[in-house]
Amino acid sequence: MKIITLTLKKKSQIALEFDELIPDKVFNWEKADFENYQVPVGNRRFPLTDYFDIEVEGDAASPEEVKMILDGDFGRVKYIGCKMSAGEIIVNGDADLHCGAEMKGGKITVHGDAESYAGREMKGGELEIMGSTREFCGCSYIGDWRGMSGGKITLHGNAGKQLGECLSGGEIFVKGDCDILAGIHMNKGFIQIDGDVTRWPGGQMKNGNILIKGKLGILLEGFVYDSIVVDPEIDGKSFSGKYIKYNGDIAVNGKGSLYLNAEKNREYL
Amino acid sequence: MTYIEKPVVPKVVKLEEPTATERKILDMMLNTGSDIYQGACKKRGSTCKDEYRKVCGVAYMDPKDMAKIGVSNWDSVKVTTDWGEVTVSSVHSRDAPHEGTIFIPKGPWANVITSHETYCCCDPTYKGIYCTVERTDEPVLLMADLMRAVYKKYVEDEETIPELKSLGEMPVYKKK
Amino acid sequence: MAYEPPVTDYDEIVENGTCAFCGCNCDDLDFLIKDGHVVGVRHACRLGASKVMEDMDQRLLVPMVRDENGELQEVDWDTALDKAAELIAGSVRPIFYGWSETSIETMKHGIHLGELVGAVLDNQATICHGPSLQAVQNVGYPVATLGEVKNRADMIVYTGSNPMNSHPRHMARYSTFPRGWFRQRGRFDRTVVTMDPKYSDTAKMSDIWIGFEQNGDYGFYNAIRAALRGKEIDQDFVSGIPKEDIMELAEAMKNVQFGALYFGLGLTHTLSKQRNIDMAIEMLTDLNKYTKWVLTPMRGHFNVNGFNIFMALEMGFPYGVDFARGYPRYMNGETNTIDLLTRKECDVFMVIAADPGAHYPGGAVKHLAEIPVIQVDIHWGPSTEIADVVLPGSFIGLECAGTSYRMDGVPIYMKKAIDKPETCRDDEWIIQELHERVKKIKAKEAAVASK
Amino acid sequence: MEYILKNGIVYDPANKIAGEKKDVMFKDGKIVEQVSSDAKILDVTDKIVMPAGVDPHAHVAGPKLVVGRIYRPEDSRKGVTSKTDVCRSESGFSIPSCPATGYRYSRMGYGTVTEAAMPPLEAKHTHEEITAIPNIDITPLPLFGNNWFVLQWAKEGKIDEIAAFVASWLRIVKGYGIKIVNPCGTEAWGWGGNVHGIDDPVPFFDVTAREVIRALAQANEMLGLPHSIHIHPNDLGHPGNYPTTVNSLDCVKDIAKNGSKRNQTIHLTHAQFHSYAGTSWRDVESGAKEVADYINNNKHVTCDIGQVTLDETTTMTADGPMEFDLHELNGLKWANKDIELETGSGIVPFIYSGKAPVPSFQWGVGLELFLRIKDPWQVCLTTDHPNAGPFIRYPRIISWLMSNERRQEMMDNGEVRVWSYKRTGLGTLDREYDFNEIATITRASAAKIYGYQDRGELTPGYNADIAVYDLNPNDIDPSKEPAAIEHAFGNAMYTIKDGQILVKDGEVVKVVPSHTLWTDVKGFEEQEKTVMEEVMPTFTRFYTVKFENYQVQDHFTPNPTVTEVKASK
Repeated sequence: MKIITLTLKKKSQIALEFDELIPDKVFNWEKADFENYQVPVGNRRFPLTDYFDIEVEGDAASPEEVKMILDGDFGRVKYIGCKMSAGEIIVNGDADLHCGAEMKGGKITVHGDAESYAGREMKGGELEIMGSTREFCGCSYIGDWRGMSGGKITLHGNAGKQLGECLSGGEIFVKGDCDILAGIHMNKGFIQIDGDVTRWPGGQMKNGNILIKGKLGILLEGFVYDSIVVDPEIDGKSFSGKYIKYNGDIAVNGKGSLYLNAEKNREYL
Repeated sequence: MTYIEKPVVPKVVKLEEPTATERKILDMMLNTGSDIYQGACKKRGSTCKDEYRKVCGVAYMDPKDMAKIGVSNWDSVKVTTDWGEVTVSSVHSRDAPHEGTIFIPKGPWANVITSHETYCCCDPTYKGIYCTVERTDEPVLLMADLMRAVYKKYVEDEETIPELKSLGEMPVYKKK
Repeated sequence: MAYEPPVTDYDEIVENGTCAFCGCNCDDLDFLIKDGHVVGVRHACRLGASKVMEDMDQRLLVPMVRDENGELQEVDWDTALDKAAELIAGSVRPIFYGWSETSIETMKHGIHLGELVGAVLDNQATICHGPSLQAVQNVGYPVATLGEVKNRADMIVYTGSNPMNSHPRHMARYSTFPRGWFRQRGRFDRTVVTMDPKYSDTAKMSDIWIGFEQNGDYGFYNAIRAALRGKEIDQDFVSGIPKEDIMELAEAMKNVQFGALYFGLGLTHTLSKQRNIDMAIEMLTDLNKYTKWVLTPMRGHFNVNGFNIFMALEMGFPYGVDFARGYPRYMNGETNTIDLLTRKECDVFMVIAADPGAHYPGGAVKHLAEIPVIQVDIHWGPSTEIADVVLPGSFIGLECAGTSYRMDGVPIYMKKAIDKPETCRDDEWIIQELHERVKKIKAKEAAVASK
Repeated sequence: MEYILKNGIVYDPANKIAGEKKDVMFKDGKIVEQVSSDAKILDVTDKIVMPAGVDPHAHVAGPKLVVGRIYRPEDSRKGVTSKTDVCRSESGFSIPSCPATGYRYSRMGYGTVTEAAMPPLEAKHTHEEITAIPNIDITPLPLFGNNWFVLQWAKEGKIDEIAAFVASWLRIVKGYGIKIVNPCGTEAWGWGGNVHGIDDPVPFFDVTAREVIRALAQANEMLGLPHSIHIHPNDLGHPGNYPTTVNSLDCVKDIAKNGSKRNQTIHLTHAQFHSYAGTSWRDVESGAKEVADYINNNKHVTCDIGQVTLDETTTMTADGPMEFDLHELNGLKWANKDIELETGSGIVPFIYSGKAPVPSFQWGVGLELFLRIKDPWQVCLTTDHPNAGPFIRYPRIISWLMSNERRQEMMDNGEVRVWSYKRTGLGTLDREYDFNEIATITRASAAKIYGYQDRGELTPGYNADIAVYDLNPNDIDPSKEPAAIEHAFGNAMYTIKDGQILVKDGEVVKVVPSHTLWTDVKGFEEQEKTVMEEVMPTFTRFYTVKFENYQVQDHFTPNPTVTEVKASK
């Protein structure tokens, strides 16, 4: 096991880009390699040591054996764990844009908040965010109709707008509240939201499942009432309680399902 | 040569409004956007002049809303949002009735109070912002004075801004 | 507004000039010229005419640099260009913003400069129709040139757009009023619908006004689509519109021969931003199962579409292209001007033919007040108040020729009619000159580094 | 500057040189017979030397392309590279950016490509893109098949007017020849419709595709343009469309050729999409045999194939209704672009997956056509880039054509589905192309079809446009080594353009501006003047630009190569 610890000593106002510092690429790096490494910042590269104290302990023969610990406010460090396929990254603070984007395996834990695009185009692995995230969590690249296709995102705080846009697989679990258009254009996969939702979940969804335990603001006209279900089972998971099930979005001939907690959304009954 | 001194605005003389009660502050929805007077003045390049203040530094309001806070055409109102506050002139909207919303043409005055939130869509939220509107006695600033007072880029001591001499209606720079 | 008699005292008329105002790019302007100055203009709308008959009091005529007291001081061209080049060469996260009111020829030099230093190149789409382009990227782009609409359309829909204020000749020259090949009676052969929360000047002259509630766009279009699929609407009112009206409108739109939908910033600036347009485009695609419908975004500047086209043909992405890593990168929310400014990442800002001081939200302008700003423009404006280097350009389509793209993508070569003021320079020359100077600085740096 | 390409094995079909070891010399950008002793020697011993490639049909520049790039950032992202000392950044896979287009053609040893659909109203845009594409000369073909003036005159049989109009318009928009796309069908799409077959009249104009094709062919031969009419017939991609294709070709059979170099009077483009039998996608069968038989028996026809490459690509064509049908089929984002009084177009992303029956079938039909058309001078290699696949796949197609073994392997191991041989005749064909035939279908035949008098051959006086591939034809068995063939044709050892070395060992080493090829008709001035008098009132009323601003000003073609044609009537 190799433990790489980066401790922030100076925060850059211009974001650092960490796409080259993933377990897949650094598993065989020694401390000196990190000290010689220049990190992209804007249109330049500056020594990593300008920003971090670096500790490397142990050895790794493959990315699986790497644990990267990022201590401090990483709110200006983009692309943490981007495209990683194995190993573990723990961020003890906030993370900037594209945290866990395109990741294929391994695990990322963010103990603070994550900026937008967390888990964009994720294909596998696990992304756990203890705080909140902003827009486009678990989304696709702009223009692509194939979004996140595997893995799991767990969000302990709140989600911003357009959560799971174009979701094509995998699972997103939000423990807090969620803003507009969760699961927009989704074609597969599962979104569970424990908190309240402002409006329009599942806009233009073609398929997949959305379950909302909290209160919903505005429902789209594209959703057609199906039935009241008690203790539904979705994607192999069972949920207790009474839910209103809708199908939609019929605007796109969608066959998705939207489950709405009946107790909290009596006006829809 | 200028075409207009200020936009032509309707004047609703008689206000039939049995339900209106006088209010100090109105909770409103703010929209901003282009307007033909604003566009013409901006692209002619007359932004330093009083004319620009008259076409951009205005809030088009429903006459009923104006009656509620007791303002008439060209009186000052203070508009406040989560993003800032600005003093503009209130005028009767030619698109009324639209009780509960105000329209400020895009320009430096509107900018102070619009939201820069893009929600990752690159575009700020210029429309549909909650605001409050109240009567004020403060004057509406000319463009150059407004830019100085709000952004303070070349001001040494911010405290002195209210006492500084107006930059006026013509460009100020040192000729060779 | 006093009556002004027609201008009769002029030396010559330059015909078929192109208007350098909105995305209509009307190319039928006649400039009346006397002693090398425009004394009158024919055919232009109020906006176009006001740009041509510019206010010389505020014309930028000389290069200027801020002195240590924060006052702009006239300098010679060399000093100003060197100062700007030095700032650009030394920057870590530069943004070159604007371009929509200059020529494609100028952009060509701009992209070379951007590639050289690793800048973000962005244009006004980022604060106007950026969401429209994102929607286009998500669901498609069924457009037609304006002449298709003029010749064929029997229904015109304006949504979130007020052409009577921002594109005054759009209805007159292209969509509503002109007599077309298949619409010989002009206005009488067409139904005009305006969808706007506001009873705008355009709504006032439409046959139908749909005043859906603020931020209700997405829900409204979703309901129309549901109705098109044959669903009986459940709610009595959707976004403030009675369900009967929605059903009726959906039916009417299905039964036209050729429909055209024009959308504006009313859709891009509200709550669900690009998704409003996303939904509107899909609604239009649905309608094509029954009859012909096309749409076009109402682009604001005469070359805002041109920049998107130019960047896409050069680099594959329409705007907000970031060269920082040596290759083009396009990521909404990351490589766009407003986000970079509000995140306070940008360290040098160059604005070409645009006015962020007048059009950015205060939160973004606040960062401009903290960093060096280079301005290339023709008029003194709010941006000049926060600019550190000012480079006076020339008026494309009047003082200088150049290529532009109309809102529907039709390219127009805007010709020159008069000479520019002697002390000004063409935008093309200014950017090329900056490129040369930055190249020299970079070469020197590289030479030092290699030693 | 003088050069000798020494000891290469030369394939120059136009000069009937098929694999001879000989030197090729050039000086000041032209092929010469002799050079002085100062000539620089490039040792290419036992390497394949051919004229630079000529692509007769691709979509590389213009408004459709840019709509594609604007609305498919996910495609642009795929091909992103960093800038180098020589090259700028590239982007795109199926719709590369302009600089990338030039570099990528150059790396394959190509020197000329046709931009196959230029809408006259937006010709300036096409020319701007051509200027932005380096290293490869470009021949734009303006669209005439749905032009309202042409439709009216075709109805009235006014061939003189059409000829004069074409002559004027080629000069006004700087185009090379006549392109026809879904004649009448694209106009019908103006109302959301289409025409079916060549005798289905279009609404309002009440004229048929047959009348339009014949009229334009007659006008083309009246003017004696270097290229023949270039047609994308009706019913593209519809099962059962091959009779329409054959009828379209046959309807101009009686029209006499008037062109000095070419043999044909009609060029059928992307024949693969037009060679389907059956009545629906359920019972679809290949019609390649029927189309190939017709071509084999009729010398007035040439074609290019539009071979499916089994990639995710972006389809784009002036055939607007076809693209909407395609969108209905695959549900992916639909772009459309109608051009007033002239044409339309549509764009839809498409995934040609070997795992799906239809793309497998189309793949088979394309190869079947290649193998059934006997005379390589009647066929050219294309993918109708980007419609059936991106042009960077040409080397792969070459490897398929040269190796029956590889084709059989693909069908056997499931790289393509059973429809590739069950619904086509591909399984029964074991023909393999040799290097000389490859040289013909990738350069010589296209150059002849276009009537080029300066390229496509290694004839003294011609442009020194030469490609060298790192293959020893005496040493390699293409049938057994498809991967080596693909690699070599994709990474030219040398690409020489106008005597300048642009590519060395697969890397672009030099970037030069491209030329625009267009045709200037002389001797028709009187007729042109008369026809313009007829055109102008309509133009002024129904176009939305002024005529002065419609024309392509000279500076949009900074490096023109003009073919002057003396109209013979």
